Amino acid sequence: MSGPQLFFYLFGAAAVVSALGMVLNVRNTVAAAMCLVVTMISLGGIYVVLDAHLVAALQIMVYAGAIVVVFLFVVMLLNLRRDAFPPERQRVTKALGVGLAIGVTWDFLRRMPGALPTAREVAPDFGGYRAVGRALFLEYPLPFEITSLLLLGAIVGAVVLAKRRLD
Amino acid sequence: MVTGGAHSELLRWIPLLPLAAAVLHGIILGLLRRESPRSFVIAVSCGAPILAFVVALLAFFQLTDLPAGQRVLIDEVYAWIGAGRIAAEMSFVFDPLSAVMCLVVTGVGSLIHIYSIGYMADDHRDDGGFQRFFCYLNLFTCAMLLLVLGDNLVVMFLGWEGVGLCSYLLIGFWYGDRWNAYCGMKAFVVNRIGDFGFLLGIFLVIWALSGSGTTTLNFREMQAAIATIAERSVEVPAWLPGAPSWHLATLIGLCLFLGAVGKSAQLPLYVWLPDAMAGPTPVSALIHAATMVTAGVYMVCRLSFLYAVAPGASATIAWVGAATALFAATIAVAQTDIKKVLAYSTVSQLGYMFLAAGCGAYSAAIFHLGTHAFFKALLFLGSGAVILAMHHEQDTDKMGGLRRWLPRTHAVFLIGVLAIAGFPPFAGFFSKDSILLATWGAAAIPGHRALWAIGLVTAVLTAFYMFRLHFRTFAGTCRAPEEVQRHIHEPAAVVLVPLYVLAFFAIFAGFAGFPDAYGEAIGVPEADSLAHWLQGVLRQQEPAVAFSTELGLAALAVAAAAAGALAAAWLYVWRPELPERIAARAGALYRLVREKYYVDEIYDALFVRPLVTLSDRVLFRGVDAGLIDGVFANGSARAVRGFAAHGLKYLQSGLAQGYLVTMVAGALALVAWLLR
Amino acid sequence: MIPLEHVIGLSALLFAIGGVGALTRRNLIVILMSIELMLNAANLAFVGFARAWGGSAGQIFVLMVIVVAAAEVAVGLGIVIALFRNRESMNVEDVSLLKW
Amino acid sequence: MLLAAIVKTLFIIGVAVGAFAPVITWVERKQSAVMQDRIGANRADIGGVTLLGLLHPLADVLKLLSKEDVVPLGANRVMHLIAPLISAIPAIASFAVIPFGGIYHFGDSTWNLVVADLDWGLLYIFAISSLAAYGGVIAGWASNNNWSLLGSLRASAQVISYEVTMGLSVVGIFMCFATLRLTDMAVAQDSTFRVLGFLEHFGWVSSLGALGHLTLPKWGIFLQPLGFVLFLTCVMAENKRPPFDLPEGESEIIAGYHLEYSGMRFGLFYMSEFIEVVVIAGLLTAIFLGGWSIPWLPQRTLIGAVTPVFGTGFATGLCMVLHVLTFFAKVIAMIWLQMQIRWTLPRPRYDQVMDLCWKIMLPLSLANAMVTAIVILALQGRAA
Repeated sequence: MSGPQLFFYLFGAAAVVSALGMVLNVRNTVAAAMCLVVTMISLGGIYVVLDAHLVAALQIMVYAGAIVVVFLFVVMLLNLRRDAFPPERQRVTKALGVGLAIGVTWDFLRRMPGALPTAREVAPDFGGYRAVGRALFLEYPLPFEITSLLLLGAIVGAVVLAKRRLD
Repeated sequence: MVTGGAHSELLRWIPLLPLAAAVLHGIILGLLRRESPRSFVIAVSCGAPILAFVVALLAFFQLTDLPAGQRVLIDEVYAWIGAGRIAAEMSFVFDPLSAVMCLVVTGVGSLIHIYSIGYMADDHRDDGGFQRFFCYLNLFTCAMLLLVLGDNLVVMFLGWEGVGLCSYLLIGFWYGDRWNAYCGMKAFVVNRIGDFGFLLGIFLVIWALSGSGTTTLNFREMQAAIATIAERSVEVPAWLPGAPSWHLATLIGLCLFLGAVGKSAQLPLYVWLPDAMAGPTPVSALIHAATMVTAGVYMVCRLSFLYAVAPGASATIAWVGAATALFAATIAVAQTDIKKVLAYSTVSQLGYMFLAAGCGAYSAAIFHLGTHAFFKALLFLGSGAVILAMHHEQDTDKMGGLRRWLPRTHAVFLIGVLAIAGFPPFAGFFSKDSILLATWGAAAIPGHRALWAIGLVTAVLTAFYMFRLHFRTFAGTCRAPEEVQRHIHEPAAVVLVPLYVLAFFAIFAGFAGFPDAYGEAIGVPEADSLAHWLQGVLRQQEPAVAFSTELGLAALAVAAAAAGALAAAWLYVWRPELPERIAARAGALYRLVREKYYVDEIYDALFVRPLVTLSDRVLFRGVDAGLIDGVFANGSARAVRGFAAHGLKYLQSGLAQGYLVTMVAGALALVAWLLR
Repeated sequence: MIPLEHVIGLSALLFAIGGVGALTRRNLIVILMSIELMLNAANLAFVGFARAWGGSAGQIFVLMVIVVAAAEVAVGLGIVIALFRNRESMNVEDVSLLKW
Repeated sequence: MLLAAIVKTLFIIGVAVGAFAPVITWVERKQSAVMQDRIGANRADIGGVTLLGLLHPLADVLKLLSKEDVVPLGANRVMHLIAPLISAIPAIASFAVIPFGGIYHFGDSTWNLVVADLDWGLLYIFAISSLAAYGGVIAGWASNNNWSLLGSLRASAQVISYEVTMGLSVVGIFMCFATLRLTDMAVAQDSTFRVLGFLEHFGWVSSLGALGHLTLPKWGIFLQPLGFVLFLTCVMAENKRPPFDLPEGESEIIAGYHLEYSGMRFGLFYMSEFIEVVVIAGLLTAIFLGGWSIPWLPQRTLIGAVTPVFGTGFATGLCMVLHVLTFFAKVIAMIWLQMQIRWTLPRPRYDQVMDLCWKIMLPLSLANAMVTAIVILALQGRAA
């Protein structure tokens, strides 16, 4: 097993474990958020292994560095220290849901091989900021611009939603 | 028929100037919501028609420069409507006929605008009344000029509807009184009936022309294609005279004449005009005496080429006109409201004009139209001066002896009365004489001698009721309360000057139509300058009457006028106690006449009430409230509500994760289907 | 070289975990985080496919997804704050009225 | 290869953590003393030898190590424990991509004086520094103390806000040097440009004459002066030191997120702040001050000048030593600048800090990027 492969499985295991930690952590929202950070960082590592350097950097910067911080900020702003969520009862529903999820995933994993492309060699700067940037600005300028509109709308929406009414 | 024609871009300015003034006022009042200073309003509103008059004069001089056979100016502004091969252009025509009308409209219109400054000066309501009044007045002038100058029936119809709208707006100008608003509505609704006929006529013309390869609807092309219209006929129901088929021209002529009946207040659609007196007096003078109501006459004359090939329609016009003339004159005899008398007199005089037009004497009709515009405007404005002096009192029962306070008004009013009664040499004498002469000689019309007799009786009645009005107003002793008497005074110069100008024309305008025969007798060739001026445009049918007969007829007419005047003088000056005795003796007849033959009441019972009942019971409560609101709107809502309340609500639990589960299940189903 | 099956498998696993979290947890913030996790799982699949095909389109998609996620978090947390201000609650089952 | 990496890592950690950070604490005390007109740290001594107070850091470390490590009641023990580490590790890890020297060829072997020569080095810095926010946030939350929580709130909002402007303020630099690799940036800055060259370029004057000799090093600070100011402000705000020390503003919330920390764990927070001061200095040097380059003396010129006398090997070695010394000289200057600012400016209100970020710096950085793009396009268009 080569170095990159080792890293892939290590990071993958970390991602799955921390994701489970996030979902199963019923009491502590901040701990759940920290688990999510670990997942994000692990995924960033996996992206590096998969030659997606720019995406990896952005994954860390945006997801780990900004989005989860905002989650934490909100948790702390609302001061959700106390355990506001007593143990949940719907065990049957949950068991069914988890069973269904496992079943579907299993079915998917079972069918998947053979339908996938075989990996090929890629250019040395594949996934770097130059290659991705060139593709982004030369091939996909319209989605890029539309995305900027989406962000503007989100900014305005967030301000309007979270602003305390003066009246 | 006039051929060729010069192009002149002057014409568009004639209607455009008043329109600009109206739009300016509209913007200031409607959008900026403020009222301008009165000096500004006066400058803009009176300036516009005066300028239009000046432009019309310039165009008139251009016209006179042209050789006699080619006197027509055309201004094609833009292509307005294009539908298939039929196109209606926004284009104006200025030929001798529209020149006369245009000068009358702008000239008399300008005078009445100026008069209105004085008449409306005491209108101090806070709804911008002063400016609003002048805005409507300008808009009316614009629409009337569109009607007159329009080069085709469509533009004419635009103006036709425009003047109707302005008439409605101005009759109900003092809308604070519900009665005024009702009168405006009545005028509008009654006019719709006529407009329906007019529209039908236009469609028939379009239908008729589309077969002849004509692409535009202007009057000259219509005239050129009249032969194809004349030879076509249409089937009509068996109960109509002349069934089973009529000439298409007759049908078109009758449809268009229905429009004229509505607009020009002829039997049976005259009922709106007396009520239209609810508007301010300048409006009555401008719209309901001098200009708008003559639009029907103008239209018939403008389409004289059509009526010349439709003898049935012409005969109908003549008889309707004569009947209206007599009918309205009898009503006027017993009215006491000063404006009502004038209103019925207007209806009567319009009947005269249609009588002339029906008899083929189009230039006589236009001649009487012009003179009538002067003396009736004079009479209305004079009555307005009296009403102003009496503090908006219109009932002659409360007047009398006003000569003492209003000598100038009395003088000009007397000139108007003499003119309308037909005393020589006042304007009315010549025009009325030419109509009676034409009727006498119109051999093509069945019963033309009877028509002449009706005209003569009407002349007697006209003289009688006008002098009655004059005596009751200005002669005798004053019946007004002391308090009112103390404040009676002569109106301001701005009111009086237009009266003088109109009085001048009421005296001398008749000489424009000085009969040829008289001219030859005193050595002036072609004395009837108006008839000669109009010769190229109108399908004039010259009566073949000997000079001696003509003189005899004129003498009879003067005698009739004198008889009427003497009767009035006898009853209201020399024996003032007689009228009441006569009224008491002929009680039923007098009441019948005074109550206008109960026509309004009959119409109310026959048409208005059934229609209102139908609208209320069936259309409103049944169709609108029951079917549309109840079944369609509320019913569908109720059905949806029931379905949602008892079925759909269980889908909407409000639990976000329930929705999420549904979504995931749907996605899974989709994936399963894709992977099947 | 990582087999693509493994990348996609990991992606599916993470997606399932996120889905279970979104469906079963009642804490609004955790639900939002679970949705983030699902988006990330999709990103992973995109990156894996991009590597396998050797094209940039997949990575462009990831950039778009990141932007969408950021926008979603901004608006979602704005709603959470507004909700908490009105309801004093973070429990998704407490907000089952469609209006108030 | 691995050995070289380890050596370089040790060198950096040794210099930055072992030498610079402690010394900086002394520098700070001394500088504050000078600025406040007092004598300052001079008491700690070993047998009467005070070394100008240089023994104080040693005493500090001893004191911190020997103090009791208190975890408050009701605190989240695990989080409380790892928070200082989360804050310190990214700071040290940032050094990995900062080149403290150029690339030197000794015969067959090549010395590249940077731990990790990443193609996306600057992005790595941003990614790592964005993680540094967690330290303070977790620390404040885990302490079960309202003052700490307030400090955490302030820290998270401030760090996230200034990260945006920090990224945008160096976009102009990206465009100027067309790279994100810090070693490439340093190489690019190891040259000069004619100050008035654009006059000739656009054809406004035919020849510059003597003025053509007026040159400047092609450093970021000269190409992007506004970018430098913006970036400096942002990184100082990121570091949460005065005047941006709102998260710990002692007059308002006592000590913010490290209120409940004592002993060496407080020491870690304390150290990571100073390590970040060094990182910032290194970053500013690498991006804006030409890194290891000696002004007006490019590497090739230097080696070319020395080689005929002493041979290639010696010339390259001399060059390397001079470059490393230059780099650290610049770093020290930048550290001094930060100290000067820290002791000069008062602390603004929190809303003022946020206003400064969103209403002034963000628009300015956007405008800077746009103007830079326009200028570059104009220059290129002329060349084409």
